[in-house]
Amino acid sequence: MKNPEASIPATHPSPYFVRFDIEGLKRLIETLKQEGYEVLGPTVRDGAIVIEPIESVSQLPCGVGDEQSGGRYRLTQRSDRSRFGYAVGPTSWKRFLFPPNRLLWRATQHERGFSVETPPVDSQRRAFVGVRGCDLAAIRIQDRVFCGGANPDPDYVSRRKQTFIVAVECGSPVQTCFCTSMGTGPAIGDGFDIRLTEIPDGENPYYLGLAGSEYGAQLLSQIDAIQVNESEFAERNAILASAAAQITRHLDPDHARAVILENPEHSRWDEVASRCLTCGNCTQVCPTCFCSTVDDVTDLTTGVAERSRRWDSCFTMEHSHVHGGAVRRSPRSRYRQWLSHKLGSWWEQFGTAGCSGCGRCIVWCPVGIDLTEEVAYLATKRDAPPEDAP
Amino acid sequence: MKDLSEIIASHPFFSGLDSNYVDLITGCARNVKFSAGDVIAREGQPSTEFYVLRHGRVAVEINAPARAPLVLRTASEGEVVGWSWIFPPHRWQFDISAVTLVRALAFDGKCLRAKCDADPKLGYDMMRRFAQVAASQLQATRLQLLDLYGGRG
Amino acid sequence: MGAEGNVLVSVPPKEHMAPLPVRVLKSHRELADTWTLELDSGPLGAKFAPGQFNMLYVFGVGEIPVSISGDPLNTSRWIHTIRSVGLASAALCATKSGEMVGVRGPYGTCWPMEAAEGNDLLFVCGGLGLAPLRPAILTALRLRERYGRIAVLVGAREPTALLFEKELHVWRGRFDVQVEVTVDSAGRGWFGEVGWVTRLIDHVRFDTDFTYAMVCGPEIMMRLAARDLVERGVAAENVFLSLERNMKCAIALCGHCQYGTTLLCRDGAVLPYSRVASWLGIREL
Amino acid sequence: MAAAKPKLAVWKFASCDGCQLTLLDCEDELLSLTHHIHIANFLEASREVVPGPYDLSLVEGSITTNHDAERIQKIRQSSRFLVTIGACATSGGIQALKNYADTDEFIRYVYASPGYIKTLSTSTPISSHVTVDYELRGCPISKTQLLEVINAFLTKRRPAIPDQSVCMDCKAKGTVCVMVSKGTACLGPITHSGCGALCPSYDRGCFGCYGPQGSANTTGLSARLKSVGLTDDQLVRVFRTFNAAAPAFHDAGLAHERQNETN
Amino acid sequence: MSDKTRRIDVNYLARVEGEGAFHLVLRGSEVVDAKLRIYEPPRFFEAFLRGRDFREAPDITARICGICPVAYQMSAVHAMEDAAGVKIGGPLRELRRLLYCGEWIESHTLHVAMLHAPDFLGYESAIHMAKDHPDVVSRALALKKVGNEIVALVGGREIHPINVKVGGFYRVPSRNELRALIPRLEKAFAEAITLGQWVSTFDFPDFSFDYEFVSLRHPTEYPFNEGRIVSNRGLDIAVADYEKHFQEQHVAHSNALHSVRVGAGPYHVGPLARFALNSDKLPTHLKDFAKNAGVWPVCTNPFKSIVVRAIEVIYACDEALRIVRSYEEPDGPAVSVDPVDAEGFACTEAPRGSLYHRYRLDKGGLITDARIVPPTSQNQKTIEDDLRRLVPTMPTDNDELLQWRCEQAVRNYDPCISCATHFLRMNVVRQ
Repeated sequence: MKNPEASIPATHPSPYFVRFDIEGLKRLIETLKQEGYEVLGPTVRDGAIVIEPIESVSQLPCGVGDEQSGGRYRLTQRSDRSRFGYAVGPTSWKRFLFPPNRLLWRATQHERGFSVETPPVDSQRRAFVGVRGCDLAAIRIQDRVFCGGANPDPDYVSRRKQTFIVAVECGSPVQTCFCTSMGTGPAIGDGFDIRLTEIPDGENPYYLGLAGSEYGAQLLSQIDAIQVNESEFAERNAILASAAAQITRHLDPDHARAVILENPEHSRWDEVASRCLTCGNCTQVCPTCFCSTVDDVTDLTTGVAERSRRWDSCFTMEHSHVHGGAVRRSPRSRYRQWLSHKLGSWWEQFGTAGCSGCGRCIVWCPVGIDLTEEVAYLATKRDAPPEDAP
Repeated sequence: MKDLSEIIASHPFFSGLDSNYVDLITGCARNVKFSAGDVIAREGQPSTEFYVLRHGRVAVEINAPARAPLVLRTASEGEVVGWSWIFPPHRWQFDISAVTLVRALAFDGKCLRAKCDADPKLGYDMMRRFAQVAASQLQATRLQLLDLYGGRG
Repeated sequence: MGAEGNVLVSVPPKEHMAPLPVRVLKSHRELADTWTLELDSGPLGAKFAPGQFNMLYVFGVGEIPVSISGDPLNTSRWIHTIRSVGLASAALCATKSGEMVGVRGPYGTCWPMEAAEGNDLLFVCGGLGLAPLRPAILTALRLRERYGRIAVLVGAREPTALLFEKELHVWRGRFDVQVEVTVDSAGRGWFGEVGWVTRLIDHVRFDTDFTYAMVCGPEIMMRLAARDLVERGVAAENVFLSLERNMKCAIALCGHCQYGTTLLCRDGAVLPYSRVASWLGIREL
Repeated sequence: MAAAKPKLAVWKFASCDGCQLTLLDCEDELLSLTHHIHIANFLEASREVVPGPYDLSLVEGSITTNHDAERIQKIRQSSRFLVTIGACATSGGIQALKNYADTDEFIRYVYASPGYIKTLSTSTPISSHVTVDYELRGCPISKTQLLEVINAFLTKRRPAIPDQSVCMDCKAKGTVCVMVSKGTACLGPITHSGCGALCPSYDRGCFGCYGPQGSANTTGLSARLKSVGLTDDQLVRVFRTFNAAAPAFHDAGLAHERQNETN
Repeated sequence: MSDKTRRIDVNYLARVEGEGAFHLVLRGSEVVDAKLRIYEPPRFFEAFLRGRDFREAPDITARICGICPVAYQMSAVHAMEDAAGVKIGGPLRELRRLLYCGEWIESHTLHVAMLHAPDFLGYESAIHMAKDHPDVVSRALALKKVGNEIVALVGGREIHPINVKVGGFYRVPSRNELRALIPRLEKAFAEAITLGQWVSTFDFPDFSFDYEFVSLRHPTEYPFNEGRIVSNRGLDIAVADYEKHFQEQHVAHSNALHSVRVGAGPYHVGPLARFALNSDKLPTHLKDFAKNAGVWPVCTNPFKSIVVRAIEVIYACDEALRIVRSYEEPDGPAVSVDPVDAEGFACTEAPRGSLYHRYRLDKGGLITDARIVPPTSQNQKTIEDDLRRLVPTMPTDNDELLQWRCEQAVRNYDPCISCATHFLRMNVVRQ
C-alpha cells in the first residue's frame, strides 16, 4: 500500500490548487456544517490535542505545538499561529469509522423461539478535518480489513462512505514519527477530498488547498481563494522536505516483515515482555488495530438478549481464549503476536503492512516501548546459536 | 509351508537382519498359536519368551482388584510383544492375552541371550530393535496419558 | 458523496453477524457428553463444503463455532455434533427439538475433496475430530470410484467415547474402505486396538506418492500425526489439518482467530500441513 | 410462578456495606428485578429471611474471625452459585493491611479493652475458604456489572465482564492518558477494568480499586513510577490499598518493602 | 408471667447498615438489660492510617462506610486542611456542600422509604411494601437516584467517590454539567415534599424523651462541614475541643462502652439533634412544613425522626438547587496543601450525625495518630436507653409486637454498624 506519490510531491501546481487564509478555512468548515456534516477536528483538551466535534475554526488549536517521545506527550507553545502545527495526538480517526462500542443485534424471545433485529447502520455525514498522511494511510489499511473481504462490515462501509476527508500535510513531525519509512507522509498524494498544506507565516497562516474529489473541488470553489503560485508551491515543498528531514526514526517494512517472522523464539521477546505491561494501550491508540470482541448480554426483566461489539486487544488474555484457557498466556507471546501481526502477517492477510508509521504506540505506551527499536534489535542481534551461549 | 527362517527374515521386526543372524536365531524360535481369550503370559511369571506376531491381536493388560482387567495397549501382526526376557529378573510386567486367534513366533529368551552374549554384534542389533519398540511404546503411552480428546466443539 | 471512490465496496453489505433463528428438528445424544443437533436449514438450504463450520447461537447464552458434521447432499438440515464443554456448548447440547437456535455460516475452508481425486485417502480422526471429517468421508464414499484406497483411522479415549460407532460399523462392512479404530484405554470387552492413533497408520496401505491425508483432532494429535505421515513419505502439502483458535466474528473482521499469518475463519480452519508445520512447533502462537 | 423465581441471597462479612448497597442503588432496576428474582435473604433491605438453598449468593466482605470462617462454609453449602462482590470479598479488602502488621498492636491502638476483641491476624478473601463461582471486582463494585453478573448467572452464561486493564476503558472513552500527558502516577495499566476508567477522566491517576488485571506486570510499572519520582516507600503504599492482599499487589508491596529496607 | 425473666433476642438486625443484634432481658415489664450488640468484625482503620500520606485519608476513610463515604471524605479533608491551616471558600466550598446534599438525599431517602417506612406500615421490607405501594417506592427510588447523581457528578461515583481531594477536587464540574441537574433537582424537590407529607401521616407511638442533642451549628447555614459543636444543654465548643468534652464510659448494666458527654451522660446526634439546634436556619417554607408536620421547632419523639429526615431531604434538594443555580467555576479544582507537622480536627454532619476526625501529621505529611468517632457509636448508649424506656410503654404479652417495635426504635437512629464497629470500645458478642 505504499503510495509513491506520498513521498514525491508533484512538480507543478495543479489547476485545482488554491490558496486561502484562515477565513477560507472558517468558510470551509461552515459549509461542511451547512451540508449536514458533523465536523471532527483537532482541539485541545486535557493537555492534549484530541479529535472532537468542532463547531468552528476557533476551536482548532492555535499556536500549539507538541513534544512526543516514548511514553511522553506534552503540548508546547509555538511562535506562530498555526492551527495544524503539531503531530498526531492520542485520538485516531478509527473511533469514528469503527467505534469502540456498537450494538450488533438484539434478539427478542417469544413463545416458540426468538427473532433477531439489527440496528440501522450509522448514516451521519462526517467531515474529518486535519487527517495526516499517516492517518490517511491508516484509514486505507482499515478499508481493506473492513471492506476488502467477502463479508464487509456494514457499519464501517456506511460510515466510510459518509466521510469527507480534509487531509492536512504534516509540517511538524515529532521524534516518534516514522511515516517516511512506511511511505505514508509527510506529503499526501491521494485518498482525500481536500488536501491542505498549512504555511505558518507568523501571525497569519495560510493554506494551500487541493481538491481530490469532485465534491472537494466544489467546496473549494465556494471559498474565497486564489490559484497557488510557484513560490507558494515551492514553500509547500520546502515545508514537506524539512518535515521529512526532521524524521529520524526508521523502520524498513520489508526487512521488518522478514525479521519478525523468522525470529519467533528470539530472546528479545522475553526482554520486551519484562517491560510490557500488557495494558493494550498500543493497540487502542493504533489507527489500524481492528481487533474486536463481542459481549452477549441478557436482561432477565425484559427477555431481550443483545450482542454488542467492542474494541479488543491481543494483549488481553481473553483474546486467545479457547476451551481450556488462553493460548497466549505469557506477555512475551502477546507482544510477539501484536508486532508480528502489525508488521508481518498483516501482509498475508490484507496485502499491506498494518502500520502507517504514526508512532502513537510508542508515545502512548506507558513505559515507552518502541516498535522500531524492537525490530532493529531483532534484526541485528539474533540469538546466538545455543552452543555459543554462556 | 514356509521355512521358519524365511518367516523370520520376512517379518517386519527383523527387517534388514543379516541372513547369518537369521539362521542363528531361528534355532531359538518356534511357531505358536493361541485362541482368542488364551492367556499368553501372566504378570510376575518368569518371562522365558517373547512373541513376534504373525497374525491376530494380543492385549497387554493389567489386573486391578474389583474391576475388569484394563487393556494398556494392543499389538497386532508385525509387532513384537515382551522384552522382559532381556533384563533380569526376567518376569512379565503385565498380562498378555490373545484377543483373536493369534499365530506368532515364540523366541526362547535364554537361548537368544546366550547367542547375543556370544556375538555382541548380534546382541547390539537385538538391543537396538527392542529399544526402538520400547521407545515408541513409551511415547505412545505418554500421549495416551494426556487424555487429549476433550474439548473440540 | 465524499470519498466514496476510496471505498472498496459499492453494495451496502448486510449485517453478517446476526444469526438466523432456526428450529431444532432433532436432538440426539451421541455420547455421554456429546449431542448431534439437526437444524432446519430453512429456504436457503444447508449448502456447505465438507470441513466448513457454522456459528451457532443459543438465546442469551452465547455463540460458538461448530463444524458441520452432516452429509453435504442433505441440504434440508444443518447437522452439528457438539460436545458439552463450556456454557454455550452445554446450552446447545441441552436444546430440545422444537426449540430455536441461531445459525450463521457456513464459513471457512474445506477438505480438498477435488484435489484429492485420483489419490489414496487417509482420514485420521481423534475424538470429536471425526465430526468435521464425516462430511468428507461421506463424500469420498459416495464418489468412491474417484479415489484410490480409503482408510479411516479413528482414535478415541475409550470405547464408550467412540463417536458415530454404528456408522463406523457400516463403513467397515464395506469392502472398499478400511476402518481402523484404537482407544487410549479399554477394558476386557473391547476387542479392538488399544494405543495411540498414529500407530494405525502402520496398519493401512497407501501409496505415499499419491495420498491425501485429512487429519482432525486435538492440536497435539494433528501435529504428531502430520509429522508421522510426512516421515512416511506423504507430501506435506497433501496433509490437511483443521485448526482451532478463539473465534468471535467468523468473517475475518475481529482478529481473534489469528494463527501464524492466517485468519483461521477465513484462511482455515482446514489448512495444509505445509503451511502450518513451522508454526505448530511455536509455543503460544 | 412465584415459586419458580430464583432465590437470591446477600451476605456480609468484614466490609463497608458499599457493595451490597450497590444493589439498592439500582434504582431503575430494583423493582423490576424483584419480579423475576426472589430476594430471599438480604438483611440490609428486608427482615424477611427465607431459608436456603439459594440459587445465587452474593457475598460481600472478607474473613477476619473464626466465626466468619465457619459461617462462610454454611453459606457455600446452601448456595448453588456463590459470587463474591467487591475488593474485600475477592482480595481481603483494605482491612487486609493488618496482614502486614502486628494485629495485637492494632487492637491495642484502636480498642480500649483489647481482651474483648477476637479476631484473626489476617483478612482473607472468600476464595481462600470456599469455592467461588465468580469474583466481581471493585471497591466498590459497579452497578452495571452487578446486574450483569446476576443476569448472567441466572441465565447460565458467562458474565460479559472483561479481564483487561483500565487503559482499555480509558482509550475507549477517549480520555487522555494522565501518565503520558502529565506524568501522573497511574495504576491503570495493571489494574482490572470495570470502573469505566473513572479516575483518569477526573484528572487523577488510577489507584487500583479493582485490583490487579489478569497479567499485571507490577515490576514493569514500578520502574516507570520510579521514573516519575515515586520512592519505594511510596510504592509500598501504592500497592497496599484496597486490594493489598491480591497476589500481584501483595508481591509488589513486599518487593518494595524489601527494597525500601535495603535503601 | 409477671416475674418471669424473658429474653427478646434479635440476632440479625435487619434494614440497618452492618451487622448488629440487640438483646433485651425483661422481668415483667422491667428491663433488666438492654444491649445493642455489634458482631461486625473490627477493621482497624485508625491503626493502619498511621504511616499513610495525609492525602490518602479521604479515599481510605471512605471505605469505613459505603453508605456515607462522603461524610468520611468531608471530615478527612477538613481535618487535613485544618492541620495545614488552609481554609477552602468560594465555589469549592459550595461544591462540597453540594456533594453532601447528594449524600443526604441518597442516604436519608434510602432510610426513610426503604428501611424505616416499612416499620410504620407493617412490611418486612420496601420490596414487600412495593406490592401495595408501588408508586411510593418507585418515586422514592427516583428521588434517591437524584442524590446519587449529584454524588456521581461531583464525586465521580456514588459509592466511594474518587474526586474528593485535600484542598478541593481533582476536577470540578463545568457550569453546564451542574445546570443539567436543575430539572431533575426541581422534580426531586417536589418528590421530597410528597415523601415528607406521606411520612407525616404515619401513626407514631407516643414516646418522647428530653435528650441532650448535640450537633454542629454554623452562624448562617444549616450545618454540613463547619461550625461549633453545640448542645441544647449549653455546650458550645470548638471542634478541636471535642475530646475534652466527649469520652467513652463504662456503664454497669452493659458490657459495652459508650460515648458520653463528660459530666452529662448519653446524648443524641443525628437529624433530630441537627434540627433541634439549627431549625432557625431553615428556609421559611421548611419551617412551615415542619409546623404542619408537627415537629416544629424541636422534636423529641425519636419515631418522628423519619419526618425530620424527610425534611432534611427537602432541605438538601433546596440547597442543592441554590448551589447549582449560582455556581461559578472556580479558578482551579483545588488549592495546594503542603504537608505540615501539625494536628488537625474536623467534625461534619453525616446523615446519621456528627462525624469527628482528628489526625496528627509529621512534617512529611504522614499520619502518626488518627482518631475517628462516627455518629452511631455516639448514639449507641441513647439507643439502648430508648429500648429501656420504650418497653414499659408496650403491652408485655405480645413479644412479636414488642420485638417489632424495639427494632423500629433502633432503626429510628438509622444506625450504621459498619461505621460504628471500627471504633466502638465495646465487647463484641458472638452468637
